[in-house]
Amino acid sequence: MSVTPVLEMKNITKEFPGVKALDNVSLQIFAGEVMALLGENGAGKSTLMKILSGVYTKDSGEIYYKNIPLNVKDPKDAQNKGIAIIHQELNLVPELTVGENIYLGREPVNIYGRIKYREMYDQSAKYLEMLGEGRMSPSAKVSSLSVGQAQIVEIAKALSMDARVIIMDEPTDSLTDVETENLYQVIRELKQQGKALVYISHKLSEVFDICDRATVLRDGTFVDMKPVGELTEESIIQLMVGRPLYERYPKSKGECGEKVFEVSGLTNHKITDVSFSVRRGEVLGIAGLMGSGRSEVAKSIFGAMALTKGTVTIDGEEIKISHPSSAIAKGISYVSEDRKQLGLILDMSVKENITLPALKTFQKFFRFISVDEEIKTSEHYIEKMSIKTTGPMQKVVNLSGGNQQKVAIGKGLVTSPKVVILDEPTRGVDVGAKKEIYDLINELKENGLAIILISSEMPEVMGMSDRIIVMSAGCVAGEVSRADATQEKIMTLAMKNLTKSAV
Amino acid sequence: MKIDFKELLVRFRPLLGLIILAVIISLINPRFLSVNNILNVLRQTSINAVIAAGMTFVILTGGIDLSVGSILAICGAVSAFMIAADAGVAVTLFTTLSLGTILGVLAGIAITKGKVQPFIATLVGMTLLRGATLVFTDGKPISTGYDTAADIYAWFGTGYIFGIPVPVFLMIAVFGISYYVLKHTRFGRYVYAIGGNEEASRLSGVRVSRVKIAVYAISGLTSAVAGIILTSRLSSAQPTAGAGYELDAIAAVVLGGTSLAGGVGTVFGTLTGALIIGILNNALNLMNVSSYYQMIAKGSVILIAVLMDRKK
Amino acid sequence: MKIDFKELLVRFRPLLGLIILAVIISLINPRFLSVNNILNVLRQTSINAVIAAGMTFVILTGGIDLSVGSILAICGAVSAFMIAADAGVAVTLFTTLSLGTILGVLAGIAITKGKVQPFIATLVGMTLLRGATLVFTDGKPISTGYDTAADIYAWFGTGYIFGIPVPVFLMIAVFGISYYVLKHTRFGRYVYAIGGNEEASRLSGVRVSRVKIAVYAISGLTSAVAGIILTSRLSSAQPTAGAGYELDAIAAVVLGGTSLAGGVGTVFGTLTGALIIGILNNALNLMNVSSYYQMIAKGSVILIAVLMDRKK
Amino acid sequence: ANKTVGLVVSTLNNPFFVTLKDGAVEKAGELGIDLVVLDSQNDPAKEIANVEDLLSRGVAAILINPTDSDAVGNAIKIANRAKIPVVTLDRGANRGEVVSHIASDNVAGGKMAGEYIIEKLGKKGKVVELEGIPGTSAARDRGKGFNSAVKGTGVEVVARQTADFDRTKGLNVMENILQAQPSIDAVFAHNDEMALGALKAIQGTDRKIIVVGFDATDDAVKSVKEGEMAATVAQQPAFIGAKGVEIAKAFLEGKKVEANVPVGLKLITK
Ligand SMILES: Nc1ncnc2c1ncn2[C@@H]1O[C@H](COP(=O)(O)OP(=O)(O)OP(=O)(O)O)[C@@H](O)[C@H]1O
Ligand SMILES: Nc1ncnc2c1ncn2[C@@H]1O[C@H](COP(=O)(O)OP(=O)(O)OP(=O)(O)O)[C@@H](O)[C@H]1O
Ligand SMILES: [Mg+2]
Ligand SMILES: [Mg+2]
Repeated sequence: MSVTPVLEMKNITKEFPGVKALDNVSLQIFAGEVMALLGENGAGKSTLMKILSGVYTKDSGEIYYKNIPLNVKDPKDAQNKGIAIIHQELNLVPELTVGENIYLGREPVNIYGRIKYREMYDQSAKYLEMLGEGRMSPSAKVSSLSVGQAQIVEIAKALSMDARVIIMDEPTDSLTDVETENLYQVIRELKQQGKALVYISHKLSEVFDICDRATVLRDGTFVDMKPVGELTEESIIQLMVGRPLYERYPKSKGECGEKVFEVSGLTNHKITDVSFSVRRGEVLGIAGLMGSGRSEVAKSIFGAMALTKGTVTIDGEEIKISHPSSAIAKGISYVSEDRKQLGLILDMSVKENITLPALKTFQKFFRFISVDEEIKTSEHYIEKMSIKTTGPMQKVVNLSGGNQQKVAIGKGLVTSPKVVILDEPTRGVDVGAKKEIYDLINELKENGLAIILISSEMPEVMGMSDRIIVMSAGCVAGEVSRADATQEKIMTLAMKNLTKSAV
Repeated sequence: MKIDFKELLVRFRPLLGLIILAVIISLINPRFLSVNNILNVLRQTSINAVIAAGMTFVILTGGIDLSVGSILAICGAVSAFMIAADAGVAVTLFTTLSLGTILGVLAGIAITKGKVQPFIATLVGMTLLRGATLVFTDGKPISTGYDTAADIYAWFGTGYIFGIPVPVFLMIAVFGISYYVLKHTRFGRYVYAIGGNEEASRLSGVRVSRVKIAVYAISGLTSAVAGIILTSRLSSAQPTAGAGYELDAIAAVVLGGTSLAGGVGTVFGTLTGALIIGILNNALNLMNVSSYYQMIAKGSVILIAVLMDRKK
Repeated sequence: MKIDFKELLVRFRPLLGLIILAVIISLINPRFLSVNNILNVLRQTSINAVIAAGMTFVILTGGIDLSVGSILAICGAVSAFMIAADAGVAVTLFTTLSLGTILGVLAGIAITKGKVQPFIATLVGMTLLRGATLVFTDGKPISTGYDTAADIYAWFGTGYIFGIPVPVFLMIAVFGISYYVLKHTRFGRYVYAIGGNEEASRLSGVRVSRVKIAVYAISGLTSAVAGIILTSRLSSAQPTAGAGYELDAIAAVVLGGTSLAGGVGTVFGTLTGALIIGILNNALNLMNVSSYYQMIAKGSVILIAVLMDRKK
Repeated sequence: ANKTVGLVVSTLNNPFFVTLKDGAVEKAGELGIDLVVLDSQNDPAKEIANVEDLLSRGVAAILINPTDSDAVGNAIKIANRAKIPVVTLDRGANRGEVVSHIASDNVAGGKMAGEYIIEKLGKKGKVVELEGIPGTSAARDRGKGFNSAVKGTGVEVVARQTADFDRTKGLNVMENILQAQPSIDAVFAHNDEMALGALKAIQGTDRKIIVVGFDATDDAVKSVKEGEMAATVAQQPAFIGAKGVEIAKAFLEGKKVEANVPVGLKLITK
């Protein structure tokens, strides 16, 4: 283990209008090591890394590379100086191919300035192979990929830069365990090669799997830096939150009631013959690999995707859903996995986002929308989910990722639904907030809602669900109860259809 | 709630620009500030302002409407024809306003159901309707005639209520209603939401297609109102009326701080923008600036205004 | 790599539309297919096509350029003036092309550094430059004169190479180069990338501002080329030349399947789009369709073509 | 067999040229000639394309109402090369060969209007000139004639503004000028559309101002008869169109035709 850091950020301060995102923060990164960067949502992790990669400029502080002052002007400059970053939010050009995205800004050209496509695609294939995605074609358009696959492309892109410092901001956010394991493999290799890595994650187990040291931030300030060996999950949480947290997956004592929601034979070009039912006060988990069609099931139920066959029944009554608005009217709500594209209207305020699906209920005389009631309602959700915001009027775009996620969930509840579909509800959410969301799920359960929980985080599905169905290649591969659920059982089911037909 | 001065400044920057412009002009030419001239400017602005009010709805959803000038022309021609044919003022107004609305609805349908880009759908609308107007009028102006109905009709463009020109009243009414709808109703909120993120709006249960058709209908309606004001001001409808008005209306909307990407802006800003353009036209005439230099002056002022607005 | 027929069909749908159109027209009027008339159509299309080639770059980045007609006019005026003043053909061409490019660069700077929306920046450019052209020409056409230089200059618009009109050659050259640049160079990739996701491109290290300035420069350059062809065809530069050309160019780009949102489209499609418009103009003339109905016919065909293109 | 003759009109968005076309169409009907009418939309590039298309289509003669005397040159040369006779209407051509030119003189018309105003005002007073679309030949020539008439007299042009040949703009611009100029005695507008707009603006005040227009469109003539507008310069567009067709026919039949047919200008007053 080297003692002097390759790269050091000292006393970095950054202020946004109304928020001091970073206050005198320092960070050291070592060659051949992975530095975990930890902290609650909005602690300033991404901001710090965006400064290092030239996206933001710092207000004050210094950066040193091997003790030499380093000045990063813009993203291109950061690349030239050997700093690569995988951003928290996907940053790909959907209309370009996988290979073009990986090499965007660094295309290999011949002496006439002509792009060498062959070389570009061959190289891209190599990096995809390394990440266990050898099946993905480098000439496929990124718009045809699922979120998880796109994330792999982002990782491949960072790898292809052959940088000395690689920053990964929640890289496994939308990956399942298989891909995560592949990523670990790659990270180990990079360590071998003497690269320095920064790893941001809210999945604490990953810190112990792959990181060597951890730096913890809280509210934009530096808290501590320690070798991972000296840490436990509890002590990390203690550092992050400032108090201990018990029970990662709180068990609810609620009893399941009668069947309220049932789908049968749902079929379209993405899913085949999907049937299941949910009871009042039940959490039905849906597990599966990336691209297994879980989100498609949710969207099909919600009227956002056309069905060729199948029925949806709520309270024993078969209903016709042609548009999300009719789903909402029938008491179904859906919290999308992609809060940025599908969940939120970023330029609108927290208040306007939360009340949007239920605006009808805020109408008073002359169809006048009552702002007072809107504020009251949104403050209720802000408080209930501890959304870190300056108030209901703050624009969602200025919230940290985790807090945006909470707003998206609030939006799903405001219509007082009977059935809630949560698609990756804790994606990008810190441990504390996760706990709050789990508590919320339990509260909903006790209130008699039927909940469908789609999640790629195995412990989460297993910890929170009463029953789990597993999807594989667009079909329901099987069902396991909470008591029987083990990681192996679920994985076996998830892989079931893959051997028969390649996805 | 605490007042956010920065936010307030951003909000009223177009207004600030308007005030600065007015002060400079009145220093150069004191006649500018006479009551008569101010009413004059307001009356002249009314046509562009009314169109721009409808355009604001469209642009807020992230669309654009290039057909406003042609809708104005055909509505004007139809209304002049009907007045001249003694169809009665009420029937004429109703028919004309309906026509404008329906034409807007058709554009909206082409855009939502036909999935044609708004720029193209309304560009085609602009060409088609101009052709239709020329066919309808045979390329010649249609006079409203000289009877009582024509006089009553002329009131909408030339009359006064308490010393204030009727078109100015109409403009205020259009903006008052637009403000209320955008600010305080569900529909208004949806307009902003669609401009902000169409897909997320759909998933929040917003009937995106309906709202979009409605905004083009509104734009068609305001164009028809403008067509009535214009035809009534002249007691005659020109087949070439309204050519190029789309650019003035869009300029007013953008000068008012509304983003062409949609989602952000106010109808109040649009009114300010329309007034800036109206004042500019008036002032250049008052100062007798030669027509070649007028274009340069107008371009420069708009550029400065927009640049000021973009500065952080 | 396996061939994707669906993809191929989408790719060549504009071409298919063109072919269908040509077949229908030649059935109605066999004269349409005469060699002379085809050369005729190509020559007439060249001006719009050349402008549309540059416009394709701009639109691919998600921008728009409304100033092309005014750049054409001022470049035409300057080149006619220089030829008449015996500045020599080479010097004139160089100056004119540089002028167009520089004007494009200025628009690009206003858009990237000044953060003015492209629609507005180029709308202002359109007005300013039209004013400047009128001032420069004093509102009068400038004849290139009657000497040898004027004759050489006239060759660019009226001459032939191996029986093919020079403007057609120029058009082919512009499209050939554009195709290569967009398809095979880094710059071309960046144009698509910026249109697809500007923020992602920036974060990938693409110098977004530079690329954007370059596309407006290209659009200025092609407008200058079009200005030279036009002025040389007429041996005279009109102060009002090019008015409204931006809409034809944009229509050509969109008919060719390029999305106004940016990121998707080809310059080959644009050529097809320009030919559709050119053929339409020619055919309507050959068939003696009255000019009012021409607008209606043109609007309808464009609408049908776009609707066909939108269908899955 | 019927001969086909082409007519290329500078614009059909202006009543004056619509009347010119109507005159030609009517005459062609009488004489049994197929007339193909194309509209140049005030764009010389469209004009040259129109001529090319007519040649492609095959016509025996071309009547052309140029958008601009300079710019039409190459279009006429193309017709010359194809050995198709050309007759210019209303505006002449500075290049190329034409068998006949039929026109009333815009410069002379402007002068006529100017002289009328001078006389009406008793050689002293303040006038406003409303100009046509900047850069068009009609705007240039009419302005030139008018200004040559008033130059050196006691009649002063106090405001000179463009209203783009448009009635609405004529109204707005005149309203603004009325605010700026405390005393105005007369208005000369480059066409009747602007004159009628200006008239509306004046009618909104209680000021007495003479309005003189150009073109003698139906609306304008009616207005003159009603005693609203003072005068308008008539160019007899229908006659120009009809005469063009006659001359083309005569030429094709091998008869000798006049190279220059001046069409009288008439000042229409009450
Ligand atoms: N562009 C911005 N404008 C204003 N405030 C911002 C901006 N970006 C971030 N912030 C604020 O800065 C703080 C730190 O945000 P940052 O994204 O760095 O958090 P994070 O630690 O990455 O959180 P998460 O785990 O949720 O991703 C937050 O309070 C956030 O609201
Ligand atoms: N826009 C798209 N175009 C084409 N195919 C897509 C698109 N989005 C997703 N797919 C494909 O649809 C299938 C299901 O994807 P989806 O993202 O719904 O899966 P998922 O089970 O929800 O996985 P994830 O955990 O990644 O969300 C995959 O084969 C994916 O590649
Ligand atoms: Mg973050
Ligand atoms: Mg999913």
